[in-house]
Amino acid sequence: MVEVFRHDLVIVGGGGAGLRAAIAAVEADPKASVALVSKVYPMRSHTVSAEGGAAAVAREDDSLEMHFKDTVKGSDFLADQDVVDYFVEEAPKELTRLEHWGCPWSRDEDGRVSVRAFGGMTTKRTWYAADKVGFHMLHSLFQHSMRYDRIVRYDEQFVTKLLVDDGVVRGVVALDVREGVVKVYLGRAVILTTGGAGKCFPFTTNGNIKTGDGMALAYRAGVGLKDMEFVQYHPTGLPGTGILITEASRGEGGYVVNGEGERFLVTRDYGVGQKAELGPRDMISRAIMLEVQAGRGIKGPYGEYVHLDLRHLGEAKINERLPFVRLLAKTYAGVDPVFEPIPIRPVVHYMMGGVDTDIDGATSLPGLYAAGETACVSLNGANRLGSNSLTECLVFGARAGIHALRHAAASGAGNESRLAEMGAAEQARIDSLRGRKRGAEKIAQIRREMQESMERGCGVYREQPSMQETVRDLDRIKKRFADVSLEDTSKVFNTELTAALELENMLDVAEAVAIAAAGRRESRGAHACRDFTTRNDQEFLHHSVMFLEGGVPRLDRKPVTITRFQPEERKY
Amino acid sequence: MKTLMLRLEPVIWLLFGAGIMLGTLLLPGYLLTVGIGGPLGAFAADALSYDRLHAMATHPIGGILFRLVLLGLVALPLWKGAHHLRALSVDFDGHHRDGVVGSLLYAIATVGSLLGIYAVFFRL
Amino acid sequence: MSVPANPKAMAPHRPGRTRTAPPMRPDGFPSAPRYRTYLLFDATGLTYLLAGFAVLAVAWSLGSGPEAWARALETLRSPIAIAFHVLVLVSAIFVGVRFFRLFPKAQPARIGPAKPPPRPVIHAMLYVAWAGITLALVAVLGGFLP
Amino acid sequence: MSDSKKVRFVLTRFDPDQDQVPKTQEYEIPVRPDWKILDALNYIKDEVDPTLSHRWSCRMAVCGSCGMMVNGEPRLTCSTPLSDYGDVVEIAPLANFPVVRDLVVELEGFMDKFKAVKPWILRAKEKAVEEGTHRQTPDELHAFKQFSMCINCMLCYAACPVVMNSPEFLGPAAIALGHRYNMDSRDEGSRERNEVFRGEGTVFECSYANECTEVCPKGVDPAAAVNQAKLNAVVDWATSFVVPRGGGK
Ligand SMILES: Cc1cc2nc3c(=O)[nH]c(=O)nc-3n(C[C@H](O)[C@H](O)[C@H](O)COP(=O)(O)OP(=O)(O)OC[C@H]3O[C@@H](n4cnc5c(N)ncnc54)[C@H](O)[C@@H]3O)c2cc1C
Ligand code: SF4
Ligand code: F3S
Ligand code: FES
Repeated sequence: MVEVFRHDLVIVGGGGAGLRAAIAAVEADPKASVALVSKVYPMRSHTVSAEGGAAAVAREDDSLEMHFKDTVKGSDFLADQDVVDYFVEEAPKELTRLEHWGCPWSRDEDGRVSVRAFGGMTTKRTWYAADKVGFHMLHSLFQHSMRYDRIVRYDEQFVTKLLVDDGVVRGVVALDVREGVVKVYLGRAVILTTGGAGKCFPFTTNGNIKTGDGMALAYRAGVGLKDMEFVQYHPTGLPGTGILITEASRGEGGYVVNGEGERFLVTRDYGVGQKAELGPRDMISRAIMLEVQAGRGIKGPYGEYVHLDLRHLGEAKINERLPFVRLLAKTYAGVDPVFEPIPIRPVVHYMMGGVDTDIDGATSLPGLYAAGETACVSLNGANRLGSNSLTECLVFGARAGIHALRHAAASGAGNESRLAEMGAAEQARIDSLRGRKRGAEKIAQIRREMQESMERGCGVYREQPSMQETVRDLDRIKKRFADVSLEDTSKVFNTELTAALELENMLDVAEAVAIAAAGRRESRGAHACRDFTTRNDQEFLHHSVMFLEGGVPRLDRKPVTITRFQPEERKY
Repeated sequence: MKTLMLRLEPVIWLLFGAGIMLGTLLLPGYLLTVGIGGPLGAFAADALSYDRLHAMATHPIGGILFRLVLLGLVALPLWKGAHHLRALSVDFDGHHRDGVVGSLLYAIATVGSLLGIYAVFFRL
Repeated sequence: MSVPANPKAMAPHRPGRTRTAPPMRPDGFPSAPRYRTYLLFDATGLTYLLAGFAVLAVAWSLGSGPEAWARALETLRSPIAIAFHVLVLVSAIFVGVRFFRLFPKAQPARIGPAKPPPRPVIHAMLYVAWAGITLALVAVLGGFLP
Repeated sequence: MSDSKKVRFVLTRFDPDQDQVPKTQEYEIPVRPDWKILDALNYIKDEVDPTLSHRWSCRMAVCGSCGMMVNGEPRLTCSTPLSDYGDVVEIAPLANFPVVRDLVVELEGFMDKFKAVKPWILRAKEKAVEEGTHRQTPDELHAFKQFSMCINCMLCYAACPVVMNSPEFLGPAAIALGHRYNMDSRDEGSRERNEVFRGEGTVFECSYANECTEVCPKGVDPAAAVNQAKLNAVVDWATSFVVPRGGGK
């Protein structure tokens, strides 16, 4: 018998978006009960690693209109403008709420919350708590969520399946990692907030848990994945580990210099204009790649890199504003930024794409919602501006929470015995996967090959032949995955089993990325093609949406909502 | 017993804190004179004579201070000692005997302190 | 090899979900170097407790008249008494050095509206007070003051 | 990597499905000079023995998953350089915690303590969003900032000699967290929390071993928090006789 838990709302994921959704739901309805199902304890979610800040208009010299324009322009006009409007308006309220809940924002002398500059933003509007913003936001949210007993946490539960009955989502099935058995979480609505999928790539700022599970769950249930080709490369990752050096280090005045000590973003034309180091991420990442190609990089054991120079900021400022950056550089690159420049190179950072949702977080499948990095509500378009996504988790997490709860109130409970049966079937599937003996394939090997192929085909610069090659690779790798053998037969905390489930998810997500990328024959935002070097609004000013139909991926499209900011050349 | 100790914890901790702080501030001066220097003859012969000490103890103003310091030297180390020995017992023996050991130690410190008050304020 | 800790250490209030191995103490407790000063610190409880009673006896004798005091002075001169007092002195200095180092950070950064002085200042003040009180006692009891 | 250095890892293994008690298992693997301890564990997991279980995620010392005993000392494995150690490295699950499997420990006990200190802003009246943010000066922020840096890695619990003997003791990180809110100028809940602090898991059980602070990888200084909390709890207790509960406020 499978154990069944019943709640009004089931939230998958305990990161920024999941926690915010849960809090919004219980605050909106004093009787609502919410299950927060997460594969790690919430404070381990990768929101914890965000460093730089969260954007919201805060000062007199700023306006909602400016934030709107920056975001739309940053997105290379692929953002839905009604969504952006709602976002910029809610952003200050959400960050204020977080302040009331205890988030230790950095302060000006007069006691106001400080703001800093960020890439692609015309003025200072990024709220920060030194350079551990995600950490403080996540912990504030998590601790605040604890005051509500109606938010019931189920930690270390790996969701493996959405329960769909009669075309409506009724809950999820999760593997209790601790016990090795499957549990059924029934809710009259489900929100996916499982974060990004950076682990599809070999070199990423993302943690081990970011394997695109939510995207794969929705994809397999027939929901579209939108704008998957847009993978953000962050310009400043540490070579080797991919650990992020936050954009705030440029916001505070850091320089990017090549092997000849030249500030190439100023001296050469890479399209960032006056903004120089404060240009958007896609442009700076490309500039670095071109510098390295032109032979002006610096050779290291993990490939060529350039330098991020903070020395002129001085020790006091670095210690006050960027203490974590200093620690990371010392621990993981062996350099002290007070005295030496930090080696950096572009690194996979963020998925602009994700589960296709409308402005309420609703997907095409009744009862299924999504928010946070795993969703694509079309705020970020083809390129996300730094510090918009933490705020996005709050704004759209809250909205999804409230709307999902409304949906739950209006929909009945499903047929429980049928749902429990599906749970039992999932138990059988997982039991047969655990410790199963097949061919000679190993998880780590398959994962590595997938990651390397993704880097070759879907890197900073892309071109048709290599993208097609990656699509073919992935097809082959997926077939080999069916032949993988597992060794661990234990039921308790079997991380080989979860790694296999994660790999299965990543393969689906990676394939969606590669196919969507190959289908977009233009250059827009983070999707830069060598063979189609310009933006092509005639043919491609639309979202791409991937569907899985009978196991076969299909690429479709969807119009972009443009209200008042007509596409123009994106030049800074 | 354990609940009582728990409820009295703030008082015990204050006495312990005073012991570790004031006791440690006072002890070396006392030890260097009465405990070591005097017996070894480092000072004038009458420094620790009965008459001199008794005169100090009964001085109308200084006497109060003298007695208070003396009482501090009795009671404060007792509380510091009792509390730390209780901790030491938990370190090695765990918690199962803590109720007995703790109450016994605090009882010793209480009796010692009361005797100290009697000795300093009523017999001197 | 380490020794078991209290079997309930860090256990959940609810019954555990799978069988767990009982918690172990950190390697080498109590003899590991890391715990040595801490255990010594606790162990000074014994010297302090005895010292308290020793002072009680002295105070008692002083209240019992000149003959009793003379006998007390005699006892204080015995090698055992002197050795004991040296031991207490050593432990008091040990306690002082360790505790005065730890004390400043136990002052909340803000008690009510007032801000305490910076930690190094508190630290220095403690040593000044220690030396001052010791000197005063030596001056008075050593007969250097009338 | 054939000519590179080899290191022998002695790992604690425990599978409740099969083992009565934990045992050790040895792996000799080639290592790179810039590796952290965690890289070696992941190498073993990926290339040598996929049955090894350990928790990790961020690999940048901020998620708090990867605390283990390395040669008997509690360490964050993702930030501890392998080069600090010799040819043999012993890795065991965190001391003072029940062991779920291999290097994975039971966290539920900590989560109970974590919740017990009411780690959220308590106010007589919640501020409305329209009223904007609180004013908080950098000084007021400084009063608690350090104690808000805890990543819940549990190293302090593995080092504290009181935790190993006193199951009820709230312990360094949980007390530091409660104290963090008590010291926050936006919070008005210190009385409630001080009652918790004087309650069963009493802060007074701490005997100021300071080991929690010695091992804390994030400079939280939980020993300072715990001992400040004691003073506050006592002051609060004393003033409760002068200003009766529920009266003044
Ligand atoms: C290094 C780094 C720095 C960043 N810096 C910034 C910044 O400065 N500003 C900014 O705005 N953004 C930044 N970002 C981006 C931002 O942090 C993320 O987009 C955001 O935190 C995502 O939050 P989330 O709630 O969607 O997902 P996450 O925080 O990743 O949470 C995902 C949750 O889902 C759970 N989960 C996943 N799969 C499953 C499953 N199968 N079953 C059950 N649960 C599951 C996980 O346990 C976890 O709790 C940064 C990102 C990184 C990686
Ligand atoms: S106080 Fe330090 S050691 Fe303890 S859990 Fe927090 S970060 Fe880890
Ligand atoms: S180690 Fe333990 S005893 Fe106190 S000072 Fe830290 S909590
Ligand atoms: S892996 Fe996150 S702290 Fe080590």
